[in-house]
Parts: sequence; C-alpha cells; structure tokens
Amino acid sequence: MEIIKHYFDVVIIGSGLAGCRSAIECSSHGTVGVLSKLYPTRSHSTAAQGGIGAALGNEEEDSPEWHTYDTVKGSDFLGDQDAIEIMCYDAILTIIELEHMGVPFSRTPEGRIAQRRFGGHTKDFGKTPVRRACYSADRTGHAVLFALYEQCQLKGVKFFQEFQVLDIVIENNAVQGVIAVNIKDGSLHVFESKAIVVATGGYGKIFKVTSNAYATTGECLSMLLRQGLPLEDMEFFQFHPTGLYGLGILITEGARGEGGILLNGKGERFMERYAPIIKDLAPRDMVSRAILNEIREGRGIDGKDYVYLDLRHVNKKIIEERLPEITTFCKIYMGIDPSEAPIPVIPTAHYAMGGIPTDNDGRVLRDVDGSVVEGLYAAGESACVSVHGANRLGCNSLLDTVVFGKRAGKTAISQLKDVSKGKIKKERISFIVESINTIKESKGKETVASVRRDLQTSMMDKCSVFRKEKELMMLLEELQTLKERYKEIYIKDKSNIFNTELLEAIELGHMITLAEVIASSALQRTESRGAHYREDYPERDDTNWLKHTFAFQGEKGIYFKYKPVKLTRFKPEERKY
Amino acid sequence: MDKYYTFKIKRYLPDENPQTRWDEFRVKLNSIERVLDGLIKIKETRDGTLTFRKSCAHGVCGSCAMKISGKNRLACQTLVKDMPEMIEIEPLPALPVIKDLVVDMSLFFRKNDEVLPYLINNETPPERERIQSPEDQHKILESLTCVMCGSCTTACPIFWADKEYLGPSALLKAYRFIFDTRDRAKEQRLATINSEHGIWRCHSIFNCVEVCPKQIDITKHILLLKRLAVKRGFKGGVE
Amino acid sequence: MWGWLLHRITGVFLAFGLLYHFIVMHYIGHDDYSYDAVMQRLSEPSWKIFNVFFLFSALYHGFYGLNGVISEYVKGETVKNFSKFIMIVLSFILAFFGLKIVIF
Amino acid sequence: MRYRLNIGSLTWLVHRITGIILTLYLIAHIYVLSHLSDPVTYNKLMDFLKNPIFKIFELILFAIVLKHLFGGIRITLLEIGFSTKYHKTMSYIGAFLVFIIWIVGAFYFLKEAF
Repeated sequence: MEIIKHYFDVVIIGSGLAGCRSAIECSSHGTVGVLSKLYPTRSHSTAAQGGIGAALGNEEEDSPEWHTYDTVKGSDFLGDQDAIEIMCYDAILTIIELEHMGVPFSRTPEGRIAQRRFGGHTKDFGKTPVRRACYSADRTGHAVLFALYEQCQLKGVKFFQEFQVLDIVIENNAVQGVIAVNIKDGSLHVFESKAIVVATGGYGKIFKVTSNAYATTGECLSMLLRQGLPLEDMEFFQFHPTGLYGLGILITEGARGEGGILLNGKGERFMERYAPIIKDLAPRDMVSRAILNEIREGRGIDGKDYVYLDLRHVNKKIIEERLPEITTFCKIYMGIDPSEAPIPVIPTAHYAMGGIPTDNDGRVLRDVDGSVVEGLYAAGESACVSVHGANRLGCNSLLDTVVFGKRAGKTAISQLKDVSKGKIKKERISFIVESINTIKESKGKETVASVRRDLQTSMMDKCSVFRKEKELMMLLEELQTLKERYKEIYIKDKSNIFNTELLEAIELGHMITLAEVIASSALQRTESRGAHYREDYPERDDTNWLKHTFAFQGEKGIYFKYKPVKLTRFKPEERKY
Repeated sequence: MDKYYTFKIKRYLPDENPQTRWDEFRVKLNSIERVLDGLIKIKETRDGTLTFRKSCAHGVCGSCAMKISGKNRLACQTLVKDMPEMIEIEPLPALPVIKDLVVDMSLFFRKNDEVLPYLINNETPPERERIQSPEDQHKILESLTCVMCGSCTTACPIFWADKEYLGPSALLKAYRFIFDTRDRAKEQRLATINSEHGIWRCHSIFNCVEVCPKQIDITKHILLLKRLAVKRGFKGGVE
Repeated sequence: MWGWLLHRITGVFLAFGLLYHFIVMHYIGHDDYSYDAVMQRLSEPSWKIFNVFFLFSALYHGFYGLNGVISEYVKGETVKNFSKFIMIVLSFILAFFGLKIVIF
Repeated sequence: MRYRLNIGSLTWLVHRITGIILTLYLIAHIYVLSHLSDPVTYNKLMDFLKNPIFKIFELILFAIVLKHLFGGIRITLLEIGFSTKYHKTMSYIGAFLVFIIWIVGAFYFLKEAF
C-alpha cells in the first residue's frame, strides 16, 4: 500500500464553520491543510437555518451582558461563565468580521444586519424576548459557510475534500499528525503537522430521528477517547422541538421567532402552561419536554405522536421573505403550505453540547486539572469549552463555531514556533492498515446497516428526552452486545475506490464507542439539568452536580472525573421562563 | 400506504468485469419516502456495493445530485410517489464516473473557481458592518441559494459539447458577486465571463432552470449578465 | 461582445429584409426568375443597395452562427482556429461572388 | 439512456439545425445566381429548376426559414428583457405561427405554380 506524505504547519479536520474560520485565521502565518469527508460547502453547517446571535442592537436595544445572562440561564448554569462572557462579548466583532468577509445577511431598512427574536434570548435579564439573531433568510448556516469557504479559497488554503481521517496520532502528549484515506481511490495519506484543529461537528447520527446529516458520526471524538483523552458532558444532547414528523427535517426556531405557535390535539397553545412569559420561545429542552409530555398524556394531534406548529396567522409576506426554505420543505415533503396549514412536528435529535474538552483558547484538555495536549485544538460542536453547558440556546451554536474557531486558529498559530514537527511512525500506519483489512476480510453474518439501525433505535428509545436508570442500564447491555455483533460485520464491497460501505463500518465502530460514553455519562448523572432529564431524578441538584463530567475510557470501561463549573457573575437560580 | 417501485440503476464498478451493467431492485416504499431512501434501503438490504453520495438528506447540501428518470434531480428531494413505477437512475451526465452514481466533480468546481468566487474588497473595512440596503441584498438573494449540486451545468447541452464552457452554475456565482454592492472586482469578473466560453455560449435553452432543485431562474441571471456586458461595452468598461 | 451584438442586429435586419425579399420576389414578381426579369429588377439602384446589405448581413449572421457551433463542437485549439479561419476565408469568397452578381 | 428532451432544448436544437441549413442554402443561392453573367446558361438552369421537385424543396425551405426566424425572435426578446417566465409559451406560439404562415404561404405558392 503506497503512502503519500504531506506536511502542514496546521492540519484542520472538518471544513464546516469552525474548520473554515480557524483555517482563515491560520492561513496568515503558516501552511494550512483542511481535511473533510465532504466538499466543504456540503458540511452540515450549511443546514443551520435560524440565525447567529450577537448583541449588535441593530433592531432594538441589546447588550452582551444580557446575552451572557441568557446563555448562562439557558445552559441551566452548567456553562463556564468566563467562556460564555468571552463568546458573547466577542460576538459583536465576529459578526461584523463575517459581514466584511461577504456574508449576505438580511438587512434592516437602514441597511444594517437584520435581527429577529429567538428562543431563550431576552432583554434585561429575562424580561421580554429580544431581537438578537442575525439571519440571512432561513439559510444563515448556508450563507456563512459559503462566505467562509470562499475566503479560505481567496487566502489559498489547501483543501483535501473527500478524505476520511482514520487516526489522529498523539505520542508523549504531543500531536504528530493525521492518517487519512482518499475516498476517491483508497490511497493512504499521512499528514504530519505541528498543530491539529478538530472541527468535525456533532454526532447526531447516533440517534434514529435526527436533523443531522449522514456525515455527523463523531469518529474523531472516539479516536481521541481511545488514546486516553477525556470527553466532557457527553450526557447533554439537545433535542430540537420542531422537526418535521417522520423525517426529522428541522423547522427553524426562527418560525416561532416570527410568531409561530405550538398547538396540541385540543388546539390549545400549551406552551402557556409550561413557560407563561416567554411561551413558545422558551429554550429548546423545555419545549421538547413540553411537546413529548403533551403526547404522552394523549394530547397529541388526534391521539398520534406529534403536535402542530401553526404559522397560519403570521403575515404571508414575512413567511415568503424570511422563511422561504422551510416553506419549500413543507411543500416538498409534506405537501402543505405553512401559511395555509399547520405543520406536524416532533422533537428530533439535534445538537451535541458535549465533546472534546477545551480551554477558552481552544486547547484540548488532557485532564480535569487543566493540563493540555500539546498542539491539539478543537472548535465548534465537536468541542466542549462548555459555553452551552446543559442546553444550548438557538443561534449560539453558529456563534460558538466562529468565535472559538477563530480563537483556536489564533492560539495554534501563536504556538507554532515552540512546537516541533510531528513524526508518524511506521507501526502506527501499519496498525491502521491492519484494522481496515480486518474489517474488509471479516467473514461474519452481520451487516453494517442492521447493527447501525439497532444502535440508533435503542439510543432513541432509551437515551433521548426522558431517561430512567433501568432503561439506561438495559441500553448499556445492548451496547455491549452491539460491540460483539460489530466484530461479525461482513462487507460486500471489497474495492478501494469510493468504498462507502467500508467507511460506514469504520464510522459505526466509533459511533458505538461514543454511544457507550453518552449512555454511561447519562446513567451516572443522577439529576435533571437542561437537556438531560432523568424521570427518576426530576430535580436539579446544584449541591452535588454543579460540575462537568469528564469521561475516560479505561481497561474495565468508562470512568469519570469532575471539573467544577466556573461561576463568575450569575449565581444558579431556579430556571423559570 | 406502501407501494412497490423498481429501481433500474446504472452501475459502474471499476474492479469488476464487465464494469458497467444495469441492475434492477424492487423496493417497498411509503408515500413520504424519497429516491434516496430507496437507494439506502437497497444498499443496506440488497447490495452493499451500491455507491452514491449523500449527507443532509433534505436538499440543502447538494451531495446527491443524479439523473433520475432522464432528468437531473436531488435524490433526497424527489419523492417516489411523484415518480413512475420504474425509476431509472444514472449518474450526472457529462462528468467522468468514479463509481456507480458518484461522478468526479472537480471539473465542475474548477469552473466555479474561474470566476473568483469570493468577495474582493480591499478597502479598509468600516468600524461596523458595511451598509447594504434590503433592495440591494434582494438583488442577489436568488443567486445565493445555489448549493452547487451540479445538476444545472451537467444538464446543459452546451456543456455536454464544450467542456470549456463556464456553465450556468459558475455564471450564477459570477452574478452573485458582480451584483453584490460590497464587491470591488466587477471588471475582473466581467472580463472572465465575457470570454468565448462565457455568457455568449448560453443560448437560452433553459435546461438549467428545468433541473435546479432550488428553483433558481439561472437563465434570467445570465441574460442580466449579458445586458450588463453590453451596457458596460458601450461605456468603455467604466463604472 | 460586439460580434454577438452585431449578430442580433443583422438578425433583425434579415427578418425584415426577408419579408421585403418575399414580397418583391413572390408577390410582385410572381415567381418570374427569368434572366430578363432578374436583370430588370437589378437595374433599380434601391434593389441593388438593399441586396448588398442583405448579402453582407446574411453572410455575417450565418458565419457568426457557424463560428459559435465550431467553438462548441470542434475539439482541440489548433483544429478549431484552423476551421474558423477557413470559414472567414469562405465568407469573403462568397461576399466577392455575391457582390459580383449584384454589381454586375 | 438519453436525456429527457424538453421544449427548451428542442427549440434550441431546431434553431441550430435550421441555421446551418440556411447558411448552406445561402452558399447554393450565391452559386446559382453567379450564373447571371451568361444569360444562356442562366435560363437553362432556371428551366431545370422549374421541375416540381424543386418547388417542394422551396416549400420546405420556407418552413425552415420561418422556424429559424421565430426562434431568433424568441431569443432576442428574451435578451432585451422579456420575462423568462414566458420562454416556453414563446416557443409554442412561435411553432404555432410558423405552422399557420407556412400553410398560408404554401397555398399561395402552389396556386402560383400550377
């Protein structure tokens, strides 16, 4: 197997918002190589619709302090407040930088960036909803990603599209490089570097009903876990309340921001009961629980397991101008026009708050004591600075990717001179080649699809919005059997060229590892906080559990350490909306 | 209510002999399922070697463009209930096939790169965001929605014949930047598309408009570019 | 761009020119193509001038179209340039003969 | 497996083919008229062309001219700013008008000839 060697000062894995933004930052001071499973503009960031939050105050008075308070309260007080403050105060400059790069934001009559209301974003510490989400129709992710990728092209960043990363090589606590395969022809490539930025996004594909793309399998997280690095807050996985029934396609919160309301089987606007002040614009975890609660108590639309998102009263012109994308989704997939008929929606797996633990400058942490892995950085949804804590507010994700993508890139560049070039040993490469061949030649009777379907189904049934100890224990056993079945997988496609079946098998292995971390993290956190709701421990327990979970993979399974939450300005209080 | 559909798929497997063949699979699909769901079901349960690109599965990323029943479409956006019982599926025309329904898109992306697809504005940026009226933003709104799936360029008879033709997608991208009030490279871009293989190769065939999964009226944008080039020609290339 | 524009202008002129040509030939002239009839018509200066413009427009329009077809279907730079050159030469020869007829 | 033909590409294909035919005819037309230098051969050629088979060719030529003419009108209208929404209707109307004019023309033409 002939191996092609490359050297870049910085290797970035993932070409979504975080990847491209850090590539732009690094390109000014060093050679940058970006690896991606897809053509960059097809990264899942392009599916983000709602908006990107910043206290610009273009439409009404706003302040980064309120934005900080909303994010902290939205995170159910698990977010590190120093990181949140950095994000909310950096937001304004970052959005203006994005606009200078060419992001075609929608505009106010005065020509400024237009902003709209969004779930959980309020004025003066929770009084009334505020217009803080800068948007570009309901294609904000698409608009920002295209602009960032285009600026990368302008700056001459080298992209390796359709490359699948097989291993992130870390030796004696320093980054050496990455081993990847070119999907197009199966050739093996080795990228040695001084720094690596992981920006591979979420892992929603672990759940059955998800808004995430097929590429969001989170294999890089599991590669780091297998090398003894921790994963933080993995039990917090956000379920977006309004996904199209049966398809999981997202109807942006922007629809509720523009006045859409949720109705149950009796036609009641039930959110008034759950969040009297902010109603339908409550944070996502609350709305998801409210919807599933209504369904479980038999108030779903004519008894079935979905509710209605009603936009009929919203002015038609606003729907056409600001929500064109979801209008086409409803027409294409459900055959309904949102301005004439209500939209059937259910909660769908959407965002991973947890991920690779990093400090405020994107450096990956090796342990709870704050020690870092030299040259390893992470940004975006795959990272967990923890600005989102237990639940993310809408349009804070795009902000997180761009703010911390930039910071990770800046830190990586600033430390280039005192880091030695990475060196990847032969054995490591042959180990990887070995593992691929074992998958290819295995003679079992299982197929990738059946194991994956069972994984997704059991995760969806036993580890989604409502969780119980008994179910989580059963889930962990099921995952063990899945691990055994994974060894029996038979691959029909033996060719080297574009072998998607082999790639899916590799991804599946990593997905099972991640599922186990999520399930065991959820089991050990005996409280309810943000998106993590335990029916057997419904109360939030700040005395014991105001801390981050660091999950490590030891010989005899997952073990945990804890890191205290950085509280600066806001003391934990009861979360009412 | 479920129905049986026959997927007639054009296969290309470089390692096998013969490399190309037609496979037929009968699959049961319900009314909200799409061609992509059918392809996935076939790959999962019938033939693991069937290869195709996919990612977002709701028509925003542009990975799964292919020729379905003789017309370029996004597999994830084409509902089987709108298709005949027998669905013929082939890779995008006029591009080299890598395997089954996966084509080598690099020629298509190179076309895009030729029109300098990035905002060029070397003036010192203002403190706050650059002002742009809603009307100006609206002018480029339609051309912004392009997801670069490749359906239009590979459906254009001119591109089939002349691979040097920039193609509707690249011309639409040129439009997006030429008509963006914040861009300062209008002359450069106009020079690129005013060439022998640029806008003058467009003969208002409208195939691109027929196939665009985001319903963009691409030919209208190319006609606007033609009129701009003519107007600019009379003014001697000065703003 | 100018070539493209001229192609459209000649197109419009040909459209009306054709109409005039048809009227003169088939309506007034009653399809009389004998030598004397043609010569008689040609003696009038207005018909002569019209035909010169008509000839040049037709040649330009036709060969510009062919030029487009060549640049789309003929592969290979050298072959393409060569065939385009041939077309230009051909159009000049035709223009010469056409003028010879009209000027006589 | 061919690409599905629709009105747009059909109109373009016909426009291109008719264009090429007309240019060839132009060459033939000039060749024929260049015989005007010698009245004897010219009249002999004219008699030869009186044979009805050439009448049919002229009729077909008439249709080709009309088809190319209306195709050109459609493209020019689109290029000066006519809304692209009507490009299909323009093709259909063009085809219809070509047919009507051709029938009327053919009627006069044949009446003249016989």
